Amino acid sequence: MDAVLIAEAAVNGILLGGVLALLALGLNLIFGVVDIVWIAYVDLVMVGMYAVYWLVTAYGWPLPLAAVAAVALVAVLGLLVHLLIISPILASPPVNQLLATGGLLFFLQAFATFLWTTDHRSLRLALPVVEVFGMYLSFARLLAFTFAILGMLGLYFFLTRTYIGTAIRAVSQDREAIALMGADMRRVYLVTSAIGGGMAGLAGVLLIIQYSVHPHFGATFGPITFIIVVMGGLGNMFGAVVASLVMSEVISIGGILASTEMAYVVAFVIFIVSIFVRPEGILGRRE
Amino acid sequence: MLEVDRVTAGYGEFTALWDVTLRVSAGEAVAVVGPNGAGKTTLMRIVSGLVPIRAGDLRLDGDSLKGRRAHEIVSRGIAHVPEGRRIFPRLTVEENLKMGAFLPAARRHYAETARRVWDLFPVLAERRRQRAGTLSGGEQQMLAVGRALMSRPRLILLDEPSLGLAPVMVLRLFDLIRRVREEGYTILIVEQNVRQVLSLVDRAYLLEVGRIQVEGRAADLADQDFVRKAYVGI
Amino acid sequence: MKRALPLVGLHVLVALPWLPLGPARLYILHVVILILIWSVVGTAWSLMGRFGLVSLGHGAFLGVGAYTTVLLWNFWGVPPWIGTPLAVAAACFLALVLGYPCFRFRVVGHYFALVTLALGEVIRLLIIAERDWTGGSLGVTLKDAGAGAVNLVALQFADRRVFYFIALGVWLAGLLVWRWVDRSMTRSALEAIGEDETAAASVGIPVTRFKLKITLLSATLTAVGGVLYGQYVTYLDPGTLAGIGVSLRIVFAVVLGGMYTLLGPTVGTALTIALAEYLRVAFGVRFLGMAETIYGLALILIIIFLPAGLYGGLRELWRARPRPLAAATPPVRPA
Amino acid sequence: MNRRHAILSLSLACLALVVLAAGAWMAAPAGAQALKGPIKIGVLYDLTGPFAAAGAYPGSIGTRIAIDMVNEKGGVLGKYNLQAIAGDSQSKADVAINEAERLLNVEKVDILLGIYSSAIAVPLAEKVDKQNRVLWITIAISDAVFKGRDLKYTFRAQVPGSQFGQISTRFIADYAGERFKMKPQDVRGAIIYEDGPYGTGVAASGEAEMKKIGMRLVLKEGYSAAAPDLASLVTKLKAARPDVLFHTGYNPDITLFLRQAKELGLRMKAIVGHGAGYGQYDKLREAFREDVDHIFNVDPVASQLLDPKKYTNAELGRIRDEFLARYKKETGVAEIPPHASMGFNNTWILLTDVLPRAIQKYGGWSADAIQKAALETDIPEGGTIQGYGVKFAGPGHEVRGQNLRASLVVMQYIGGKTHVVYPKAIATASPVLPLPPTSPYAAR
Amino acid sequence: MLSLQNVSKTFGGFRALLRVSLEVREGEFLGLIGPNGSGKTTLFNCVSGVFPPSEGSVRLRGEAIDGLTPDVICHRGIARTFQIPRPFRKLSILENVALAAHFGHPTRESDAQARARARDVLRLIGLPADPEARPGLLGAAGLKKLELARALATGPALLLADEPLGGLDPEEMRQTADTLRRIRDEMGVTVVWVEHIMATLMRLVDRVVVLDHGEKIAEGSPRAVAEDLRVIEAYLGEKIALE
Repeated sequence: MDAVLIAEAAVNGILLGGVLALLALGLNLIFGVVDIVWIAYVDLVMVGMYAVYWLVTAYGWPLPLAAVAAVALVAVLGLLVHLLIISPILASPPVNQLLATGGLLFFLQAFATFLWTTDHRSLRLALPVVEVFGMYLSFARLLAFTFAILGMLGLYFFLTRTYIGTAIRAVSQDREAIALMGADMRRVYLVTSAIGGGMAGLAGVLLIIQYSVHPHFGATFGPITFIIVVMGGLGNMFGAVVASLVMSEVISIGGILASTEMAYVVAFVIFIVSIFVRPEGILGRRE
Repeated sequence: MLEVDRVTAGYGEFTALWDVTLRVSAGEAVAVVGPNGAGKTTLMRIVSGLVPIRAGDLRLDGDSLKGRRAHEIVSRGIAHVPEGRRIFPRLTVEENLKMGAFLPAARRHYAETARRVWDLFPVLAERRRQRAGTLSGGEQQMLAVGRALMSRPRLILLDEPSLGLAPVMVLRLFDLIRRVREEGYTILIVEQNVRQVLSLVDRAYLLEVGRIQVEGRAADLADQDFVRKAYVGI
Repeated sequence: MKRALPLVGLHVLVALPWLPLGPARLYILHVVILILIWSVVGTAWSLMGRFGLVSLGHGAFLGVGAYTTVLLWNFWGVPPWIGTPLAVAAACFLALVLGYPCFRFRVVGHYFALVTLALGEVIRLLIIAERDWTGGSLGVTLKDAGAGAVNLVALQFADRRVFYFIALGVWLAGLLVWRWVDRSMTRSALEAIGEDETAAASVGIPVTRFKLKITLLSATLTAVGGVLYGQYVTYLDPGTLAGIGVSLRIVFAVVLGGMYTLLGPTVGTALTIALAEYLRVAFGVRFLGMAETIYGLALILIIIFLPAGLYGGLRELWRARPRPLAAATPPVRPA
Repeated sequence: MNRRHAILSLSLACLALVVLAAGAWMAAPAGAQALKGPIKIGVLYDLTGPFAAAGAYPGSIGTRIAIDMVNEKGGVLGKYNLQAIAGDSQSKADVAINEAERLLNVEKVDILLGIYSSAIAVPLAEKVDKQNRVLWITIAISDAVFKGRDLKYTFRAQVPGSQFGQISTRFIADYAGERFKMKPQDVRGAIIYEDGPYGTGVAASGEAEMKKIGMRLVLKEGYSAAAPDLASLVTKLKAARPDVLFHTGYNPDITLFLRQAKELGLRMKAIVGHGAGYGQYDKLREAFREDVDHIFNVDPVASQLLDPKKYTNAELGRIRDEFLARYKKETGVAEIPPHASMGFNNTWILLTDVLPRAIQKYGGWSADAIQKAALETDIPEGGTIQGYGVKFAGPGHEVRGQNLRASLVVMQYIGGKTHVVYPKAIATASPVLPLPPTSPYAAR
Repeated sequence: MLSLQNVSKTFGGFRALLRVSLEVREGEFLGLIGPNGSGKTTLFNCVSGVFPPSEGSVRLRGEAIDGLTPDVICHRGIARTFQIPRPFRKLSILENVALAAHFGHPTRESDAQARARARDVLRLIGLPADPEARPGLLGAAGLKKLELARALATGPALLLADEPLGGLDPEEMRQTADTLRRIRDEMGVTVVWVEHIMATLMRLVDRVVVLDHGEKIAEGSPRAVAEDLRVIEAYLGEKIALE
């Protein structure tokens, strides 16, 4: 394989990693703060993708406006998920929590099928091709990467510069102590779920410009997102970003050296082994 | 100011406190001493709303706090420095203090309160940008106290502040608590370190196996043999 | 009376192929066979699930079971009589390779679920990646043995009543295994492990070995279910038999029915399959996806309001109805 | 009731039932059929899911139009009305199997007709045939459906997949000297395919043909039609630097591939598609606009492209025009996809050739009557609206049930229109080859 | 019988035990005391195999047992109770104990035998509750007794009892303490007893070992230990020493 092509795959891997990192951060936030794995998290992304798709193709909205609306919509959805599903089972065994969000996954997939059938739908954007040093970079991915980075920066500033954001970080470190500070846990959870939802919405926007959407879209990025979150370490934003980049490189370069499926196999095996060796994540801390 | 009125409480099937009555007046410093497992920490957690009351009542300035959740109790002016410090290790020192001032009322006075805390604990001011987890045990305990002060409380609950600290550090810590007390805060403190704490407070309660055994002025309790007996057994 | 009810049920099941079901007889038989096969898998899953070992990767055992026998037959003509033990062995090997380190390093709860989820995906992706002989993403068809309606060597039968009885037998065997575990010390031990590993170990229960044992048992039964599916449907595809999708489907059917009761998994499986078929038949394309929408919702509601599952929950309610004298044991106050 | 008693009674009951039933079982007859209509036809296509947009849906419309047209004339032979019962296989084989069970055993259809995807046709054929029922395949092309299986009641007038690879390779080889200024042996060909029976079969035939001609195969790679991303495949192709890409796939994957190929700058002299997703020109054009110009597609000819003078009788021309008019009216599309023609034509053959003979000669539309009638079908070249003739392979033949007279053409999309460019004998235009510089995929 | 040599245990940077050496004699009733966080439970965990010691060796009758898993150590004859009762709540009281009776031995007895022995143990411990009831119905005292019954059912030679009196009222305390004594006297089981209720402990044990900050600071007869200045410092604070 030509070195330029490998470099090209590596760069495209980084670009994909940006969006994966965004997804992982959103899930990590919820996982770390509310301590529940939303199995259906990436299916919220699917909803966001559909939202953009329909607003643009059926209602003729301009893409940026549709994007903002989709982010808001999925944020509200995140809020609802927490209110309706998560909060009644906060005290249930982890198994039940996992399964309730799994039920949500079924519901979202099936309801999307019901509403929109299983057809693959894509925005027909005519985006230019970018050529740098003989490498071809997907403009859609560049765009997505840029916005993913902006989204992450936004999250970073929110979490470090605001009271509620700092409280969200604090919750994942000591959920009882934060209540002693006078923070209402219910509110912290709600805000976290809304932000997690918003991140999923943003990821949806960035993915619909690259891929077509269908009701089972969540299945393509769901598993990889979970393993990135766990590998990066709970509550560790930096870890999530690093794990995303590592995994997307494995997938991207593995894909050209073997096949896409084999690359994913390698990624999953790396994950399984890493859980045995370092259950707290590759960059996690031992608690 | 604070009245704990014949309170019974526990976890699951386990009853940790039986019929405990206790009172703290404004401006007073009161200690609860007693051996391990006596229920001291549970008592503190009841006051701050972390453990529900089964029977009895809890009043602040005459208003019942029964059934209130922790964040509501903080807003009434009670700050709890929990056992084991419980600072947020991956937040900076300053962010920890910010969290202490989470209540909107406290937030408005953040700068002013923070200045008082920096004055009280200069070592924290030096390390304000450091992650709290990297502080030494004593510094972490100071941070925990400072963080509690940030909510501008009227009553501070201190749960085993000397636990796990080196002897020298314990001395310094008690000095600091004394200064906090001199600033006019009302204090309810739980301690194993009996001699130290009795020199600090006005009154004390001896709690043994979930029940108040003795109550009295600190100076009177300090010399009594049964305190030693409660601890060492003979 | 209590004995009689299951007995009557069993008689009905045995007689089913000859009951006057009208013109839809063969179709009903087809659906019942599918229910039986998936119930075996669900029962197998609940062997682990009820003790808190929530696997989201049972698709892996299912897929390995089904593909091993079918590929052995298609490529080398190895009959399923030999293929099945090999498939079970392969599934057990997989369970061992994953289970031992998991249990040794105490990977539990969410992490166990996610590790098994990854395993399910690994198997699904491997099946797709090895497309030259597994048929890739769109699946592989079992080679026809030819030679008439009944082929005992190849376990292929034109008459589906034969399959019906095989499925019924395996299903009953699965229930027996479940009950055997339920009635043995093993259940108490696993229950204890599920609640508190440290405490369980401290009274001498070899935790890792027991978890491994139940995992192997579950994997075996799942693989047998996979073999059965392959032989009956004669067509395998990675989406239906491996990966996260089917793994979740198994879990949800069981949770829907209830994993703590003998018939819970079967009831859940029957409900999900019957509902999907009913909606498809009754409404065709108009309500596409409605079946799963309904049971997605049902799942959420059940987990919130009836954590013991539909069957388990109803049974609890039934049991909790006021009973004469002896039943109510007053809480004993220690002296 | 004690335990032993229970077991005893149970086993006795079982035994009794088995004995009682044995008679009924043995005697269960296929059933003599009274000649009373309607003739029930189960029509099974993927009305939803990825295959729907890749051609199954247009195929189902074609089939429906054929049935409507026959019914409007009073039915088969003017007196046996047709009743179509639709099923949706949702682009999933397991759903297809359940739907087939329902159509055959609940709806009691006499004939199961349709099937778009080879992945569904392969398992289904076996199952339907075992139940001694007729499966009439209209679209699925994979050779694996018939090869070596000796199916008695399964028929397909549609072209077999193996021909796709042959004709596309020969087409390129024939034009290599003239257009590429290369010997066919120097042409670098790459084959990519969806990994189901359809793609695999087409790819295998293409590879065999390339070997025969001596063309250089620089990459042969399968991929999952549901793959989330094909960027790595594009990169591999870039590394292999093919002159010609032979691609077989469905709609979603082709869309993804063409998009990523453009983004990543994959350049070639020609892209040749093989039916399915490439046959859905309107969908591709919707997604890529003029980017899809000059891509080739191998398929049975879309009937509107044929010169009516080539039909053996004039009636066929009128039928074709009627079908085209109805299809356009119903869907409003400008370019009718080949799948619509396949759905129509292959249903039409059953309704107007096989069924009348079965009724007249073999006394009805039982599976056996249809089977016998189908084996006697003998339609010459030009005798169907897609131009090919029909003669089914009989017992003992390796692909028993397959139409041996089906044929394919190579089409090219030029400026929004489809033209037949190969075989040269029936070409309506000369191919644009290599890709002109206006194409984003053109080698520079 | 049990011998610890220079046992240390660190968690991350935290030293929970520091070079603790300790001998438990056959048939002894040993009290292990120390303030909160002095490492008593950590010591039990190291002995019973919950985690291996970071350094040092643990020997039972001369055989090294450090690094073995808890079930194996249990089979070797060491049983323990937990400070906060950890009953199996989904099992009945009898099942809780029968499980221990069944699995506590390397050679497992039959289900029926295990149940019979479980009933014996429950009687000995004096747990009069309905044995078919769930542990949830027991109060704090009942749970503490169940802990003890479960440990005892494994048929240990050495019993590590972690605060069996915590949370009991005085009458219950007296009973439980008596039971402990009887376990030693009548069954010949060696007992190591961690307790905060000093009055009771000091009255009953043969010998006391005191831990503070993970180190052994004193050892000897109850009276001697109670008079020990270092012990008083450890419990009441450092003021005397600093004055």
